[in-house]
Parts: sequence; structure tokens; C-alpha cells
Amino acid sequence: MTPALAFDLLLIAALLWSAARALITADVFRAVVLFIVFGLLMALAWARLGAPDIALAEAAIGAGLTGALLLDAVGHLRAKWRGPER
Amino acid sequence: MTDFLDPLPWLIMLPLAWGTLAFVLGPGRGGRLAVAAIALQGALALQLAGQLIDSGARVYAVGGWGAPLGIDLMADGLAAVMLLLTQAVALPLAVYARGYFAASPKGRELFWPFTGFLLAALNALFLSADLFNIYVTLELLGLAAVGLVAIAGGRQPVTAAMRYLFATLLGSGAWLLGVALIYGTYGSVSLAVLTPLIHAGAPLAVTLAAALMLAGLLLKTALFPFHFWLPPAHGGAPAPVSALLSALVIKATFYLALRLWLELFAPLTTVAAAQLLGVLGAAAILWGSVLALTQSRLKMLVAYSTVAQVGYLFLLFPLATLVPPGTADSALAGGVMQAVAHGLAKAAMFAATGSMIVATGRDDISRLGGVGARLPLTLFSFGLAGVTLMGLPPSGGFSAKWLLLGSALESGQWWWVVVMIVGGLLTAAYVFKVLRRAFLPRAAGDRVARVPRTLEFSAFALALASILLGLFGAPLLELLAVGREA
Amino acid sequence: MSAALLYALAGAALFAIGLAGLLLQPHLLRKILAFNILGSGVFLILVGLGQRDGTIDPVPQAMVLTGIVVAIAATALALALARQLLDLTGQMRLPEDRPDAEPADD
Amino acid sequence: MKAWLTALIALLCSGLALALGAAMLALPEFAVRLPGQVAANLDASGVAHPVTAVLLNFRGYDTLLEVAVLLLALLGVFALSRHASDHAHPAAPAHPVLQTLARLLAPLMVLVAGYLLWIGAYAPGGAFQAGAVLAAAGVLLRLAGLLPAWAQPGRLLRGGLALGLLVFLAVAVAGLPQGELLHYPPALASPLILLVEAGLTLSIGLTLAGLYLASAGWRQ
Repeated sequence: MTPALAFDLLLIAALLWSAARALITADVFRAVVLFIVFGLLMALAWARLGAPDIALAEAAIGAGLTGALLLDAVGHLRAKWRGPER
Repeated sequence: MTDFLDPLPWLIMLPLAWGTLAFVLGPGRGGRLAVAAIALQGALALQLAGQLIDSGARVYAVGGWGAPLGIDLMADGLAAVMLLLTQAVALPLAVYARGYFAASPKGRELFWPFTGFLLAALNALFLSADLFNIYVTLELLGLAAVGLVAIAGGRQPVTAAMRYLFATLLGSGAWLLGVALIYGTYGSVSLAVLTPLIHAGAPLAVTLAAALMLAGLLLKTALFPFHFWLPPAHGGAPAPVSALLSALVIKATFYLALRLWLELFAPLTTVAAAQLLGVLGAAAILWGSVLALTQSRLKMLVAYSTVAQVGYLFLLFPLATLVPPGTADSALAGGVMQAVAHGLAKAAMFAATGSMIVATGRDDISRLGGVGARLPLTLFSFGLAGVTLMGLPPSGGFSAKWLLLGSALESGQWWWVVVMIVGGLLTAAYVFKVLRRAFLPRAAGDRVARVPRTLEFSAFALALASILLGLFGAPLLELLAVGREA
Repeated sequence: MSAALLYALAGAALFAIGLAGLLLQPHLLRKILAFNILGSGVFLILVGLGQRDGTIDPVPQAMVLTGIVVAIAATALALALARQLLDLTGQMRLPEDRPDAEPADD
Repeated sequence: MKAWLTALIALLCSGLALALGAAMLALPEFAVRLPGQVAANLDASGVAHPVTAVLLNFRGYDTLLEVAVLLLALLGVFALSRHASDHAHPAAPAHPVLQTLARLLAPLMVLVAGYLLWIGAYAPGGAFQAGAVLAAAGVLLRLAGLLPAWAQPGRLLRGGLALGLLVFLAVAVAGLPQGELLHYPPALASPLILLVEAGLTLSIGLTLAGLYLASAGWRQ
């Protein structure tokens, strides 16, 4: 097995793992963090596929902005659930 | 063709431009601009139809590159019929919406920009000859439609919009996966390039792509059992929105399914698959009609009627697949005629429904008493639209069902005839349920206000058009044949 | 097998994971994550299969750039709807999927 | 959800993945190959970077519609924030270090966006990446409490949001007298594409930032 192939297989395993974990983990905040990790791994995959344009966009938009939006929504969700008690 | 006034590109650019300008103008502004622009779009669609009848189908290379490097647009008779339907429904509805939002302002702030983008998406979709470009138009259409459902706010519409968004995103996701598989197989997404390639031989990936794309379209068209998202979305939105969605948006994905079935994926179609689509259509007719009959809210009744009427569209698949050419032609004509007749009639029906709700202040069939006396023209429009949906002569719905019946009998598939007759009876039952209530005298304590005349007349114009379609439908069928001889 | 094809296969798995999540997870935020994963899977297939002969193909790459922008547009709209639903119902799930008294997981 | 339904869906999804995999391993040779065509027409496209050439010239029409999709999503967010209930939970006051950092980083990010826009003609980069960096600057400023949330944009802001699409539409239509929609005359292709990209960078940046700022505004 060449190092490149080993890297590809490892990256793919990490992609699948982070995607599956993001969907089944019990805590929503952790799920969003896992999704952001997934987005960064995707950026790496795009670089491996010779697509630096997509890698840039994926990191900035796919992981960055989507992550910011998701985290903001989680904050909203948590505040909502804590809100009435306080 | 290097004509600055060529109608084909303008049919897409014009609604994009006025939709954007309406947004810049500010909340609630742009209604007059929209009416004027849609009238112009109607003229452009007529001009394009004239060109097609004179000189046949057209291909338009955006940017001058030409497929497969660039994106091609294509206008044939089927596309032109859908374009005419779109502008013909949109114009009275725009007039209606101005009056409606003056009387019931909830959701008016962003109605015009959304509508502009919606119409641009429809026109672009009908004209596109590129699978990936169609994906973009599908997303534009889906997001515009979801936005329109949500504009009035409130628990029920927002829930409906959320459900609709997931359905439409899943549908376009399936479409895009199909596009990816096809590009991965052949190296192109141009319909003109792909059609001969698929006819020469399709590996497993292309069969999978065809199944995925078709399934995505059925979900978006709300064919039974994928109809779950439609009644709350169409029943919960403001009336002009419900009318646009029921009349036009689901027709766009039906149009794509039809095109794929008849052209790109024709070598992959089987009688069994066609019969399955027919069975789903029949189930939609029966299930939608029965549920329409059990509704207590007027708008939900009309929305379930859409579920049923979508079913008729899919009867065309078993009637046009692997049958003699004449039979297939009349099935296609019947199916397209049904799409047009239902578009006009359902727009009229939702418009009339909206007027009744504005007048009575509530969405409740049991409280319609007095509407017949106060809003006779509106109720008459509802009734005329009902005649088209039932398929009674001389309406456009009658012509459609007559053509479908003819090809069912010619091809010996009598079981669809039974479905159509039962469906017609059920339709009559739910239309009369509304009419009967509306003719009762006003109950004590209920209020029936007058509504602006533009509401009454625009609904009537649509209803009348759905009837006249039956009497003067021949030119439309002539147009439909353009580009289909080969 | 080229590396590109390997990533296309991974894309197929991601599509399936995303599809299952979209259909099975009742929580709206997770449905939105699932939709994004499903989309990423399709993008990998588009570029991976397009480059399966080892040549860099700018056409599917440009398509994916378009797709990423469409995906964030859809995600933002979905999140806005989900938050609105949370404000209106106190839940981040669609009503029918909801075992009624149970609060959202957090 | 019922256990058997869950199992069935999981089974169907795995089946689909397997079928997709099997199909991908049995593909024939490409019948059409576009990379060569892109390379052959690159000189006439007005840019030297193939992906930018596809995005703004060969398939520029897709991009035009996609910009409309993005604006549409923001309209949807506006439509919803209009009806947002006003339960308030105060945003955490920003840390002074974060504020200083944001003040330093934001101008730098604007510079990076400008660079990405310019380099897009020759190398990876372009309006979308540049717009995303601009938007990131906006999000950062918002997190530092230096930028107000905007639930209801004024006319100037609406103009900025629409500018990219309007410029793109104008350029698309300007090609009609000489040829087809979105036809760039070869001599003018470079400056026209740069004009479109500049407009897009501004509008995409504002729109992406707006997707965040409009919903973050609900908490104010």
C-alpha cells in the first residue's frame, strides 16, 4: 500500500466516522462540532482531488459559515430551554 | 439568432430583474411593476409560441458556446405550452394578489420578490436543456415556494414550510445524485448530447440515475404516497400563494418527469414501471378526493383536491408507454391538457376560496352561508372551476379527460376509465359540498363582507379561461406537436 | 482503481448515511446536518466520477462550487424555519414525529 | 418511530449505497470529455483559471441563477425574522480581547477578500471565496459585538445585496445585441468578468453575512 493510498483510506474512514457520529451522538452541540470537523475533512478531501477552489470554499462556507449558523442555532436552542427556569 | 428582443432569454431575465427590483424598492412594493412585467412576459411567451409554430423547435446556446461546453436552452411545443400556462395563470393572480394583500396584509412584505424569482425559476426550468442547470432551477423554484409558504408566519404555515423544505431538498438531492452519475458515466449533462448516448446503451449507473431522478420528481410533484407535504403547505399559505403553488409549481416537476420519460430515458421505460405510475395516480385520485370530502376547512379541501388532480396527470404514463403512436399522442395531449386545465381551474378555485375567507373572516366550510348572496361572481367562479375539475363539457378538463379516456379504450386499459369516472363523481361531491353550504342563508351572528372587485374578476377570468380551453383548445394541441414529429 | 473513484465510493456511503439521518432523525438540527452530509456525498460523486480517468475536470468542480452555495442557502433557510418553529412550539422537531411531553434533547 | 420502520430504512439506505458502489465500478469509457474543451477555449474566455472560466463564462448562466438562490434564501430568513417572537435572552458581552482581535482581523480579511477576487482570474479563488471571507469578517465583528444585527435592512443595504445580481443581469443582457445571452465580446471578456465578480463579491459577502446577522438579530 502506497502512503498516498493509506492517507486516502484514512481520510475516508474519518469522513464516514465523523458524519455518522454527527448524526447519532446524543448531544446537539457535540453533533455540530463533529459536523464542523467533517467539513474540514471534506476540505482536505477536495485538496486530494486536485480541487483547491472547492477546498477553499468548503473550509470557508461549508465548515466556517455553516458551522457559525449551526452553533448560533444551538445557542438559541439552549437559551430557550434554560430560559423559563431562570 | 442575435436579436436583442428575442423573447426566449427575456422570459427568464425579466422576472429575475423585477423580482430583484421589487426587493430593492422595499417591503410590500413592486406590485404594479410585477403586473406590468408579467403582462410583458405573456406577450413574449405568445411571440415565442408563434415563432415555434412558424419555424419549429429552437435551440439557444447561452454565451454562444453551445453544448456540451456551454449550456443550451431549448424551446419546443411542450415547453411553450407550459410557458403560456405560467404567464396566463400568473397575470390574473398578480392582479388578484394586489387586491388580496390590500385586504389581508399578512405576508405582503416579500410576496413580490419571491413571486418574481418563482416565475423566473419556472420559465428557466421549462426552457432548460441541461441537467445540472435544471438542478439550479429546481432549487430556485423550491426555495421560492418554501419562502412563499412561510411569508405569513404562524405555527401551521411555518411547520408546513419546514416539511415542504425537507421534501423539496430531498427531491433535488436525488436529482443531483442522478446528474452526478450521468456525468460520471458519459462526461456531459447536455440533454442533446446525452439522448443518443443513452439510446445507444445505458449501464447500471444510468438506470439508477433514472430511478433516483424520477423518484425525486415524484416527491416534488406530491404524487401519492409522497403527497404528505402538500395539503398543509398549499392549505396554510395566503390564497395567492396557494394558487401559484397548486397551479404551477407542481406542474414544473411533472413536466420534467414527462420529458425524461418520453425523451432522455425512453429506452429504459417499461410497461411495469408505467403501470406503477398509473396505479399511484389512481390511488392519488381516490385518496385525495375522499380526503377532500372529509375536510372542514375550505382551503384544505381545495388542497386535497390538488392531490387528487395530480393523479390524473400520471395516468398518462401507462397510456403513452409502448402503445401505438396515435394512442400515445392522444394520451400526451390529454395529460398536458389536464395540466393546463387544472392550472387555470385550481388557480381560480384558490382565488375564489381566498375571497370567501376574506369575506367571512374565517376558513370554515360550515360557515359559508350567505356567500352565495353576497359574492355571486366568486361562487360562480368556484363552480366553473369545479366543472373543469369534474371534467364536464365544455370545459378544458373535459377535453383532457376525453383524450385520456380515448387512449385508455384504444389501448384496452379499461381500468383507468373506471378510476376516472369514480374520480369525477367524488370531485362533484366535494365541489357541491361547498356550493350547497354557500347557497344557504347567512347564519345569525356571521358576517359576510364585500371584497374588492379585482378579487372577484381575476378569479372569474381564470375560471372562464379553464372553460374556454375546452372550446378553443385546438391551437394549443397544434403548438404541443411542434418538435414532436421526429 | 483511481483515488478519485475511491472518493466517489465514499460519496455513495455519505449519501446513504445522510439519507438515513434525514429520514430517521426527528430533531430538525440533525435533519439539517444530515441534508448537508447527503449533499457532500453527492458532490464527492460528481467530482470523483468526473475525474475517474485521472484528469482534473474543472466542469464538475465548478458545479460543486455552485452546489456548495446552494447548500448554504438551503441550510440558512432551514435553520431560520427551525428556530421559528422552536419559538412557536418550543420544540425543534416536526409535530407528528414528537412524543408529546418530551423536551428536545439537550 | 417504530423499530421495524427504522430497520427497513437503514436496510434500504445500505442497499442503495451498495448499488451505487456496484454501478460506479462498472462504468464504461467517457463518451465526451470536457477538460480538453475547456483548455482549448480558455484563451477566449477572458480568464486564465479553468474553474473560474467555467463558473463565469462557459456555465455562467448557472452562476447567475445560483446568485438568485442565495438572495432568495436571505429573503426567506428576513420573512421569518419579521415574525420572530421577541423573547429576549441577552447576548453575552464580548470579551475585550475578542474585540481587539476583531478590530485587527477584519481589515485584514477585507484585504484577503480583495486578493482572492483578483487572483481568481489566474489561480484558485474568485468571487465566492472572496465573498465568504468578507462574510466571515462580518460574523467576527458581530461576535465581538461591533456590528448591529439587522433584521430589517434599509434601502442602501438592500441595494448592496441586490447589486451583484443586478450587475450580472445587466452584463448578461448587454450581450444580446452582438450574440446570445451572457455572450462576452472576446476583447471585453476580462474586464466584464472582473466587473461581475466585483459586484458578486460584495453581494455574496453581504448576503452570507446577512444569513448570520439576520437570524442572530432575533436575540436582540
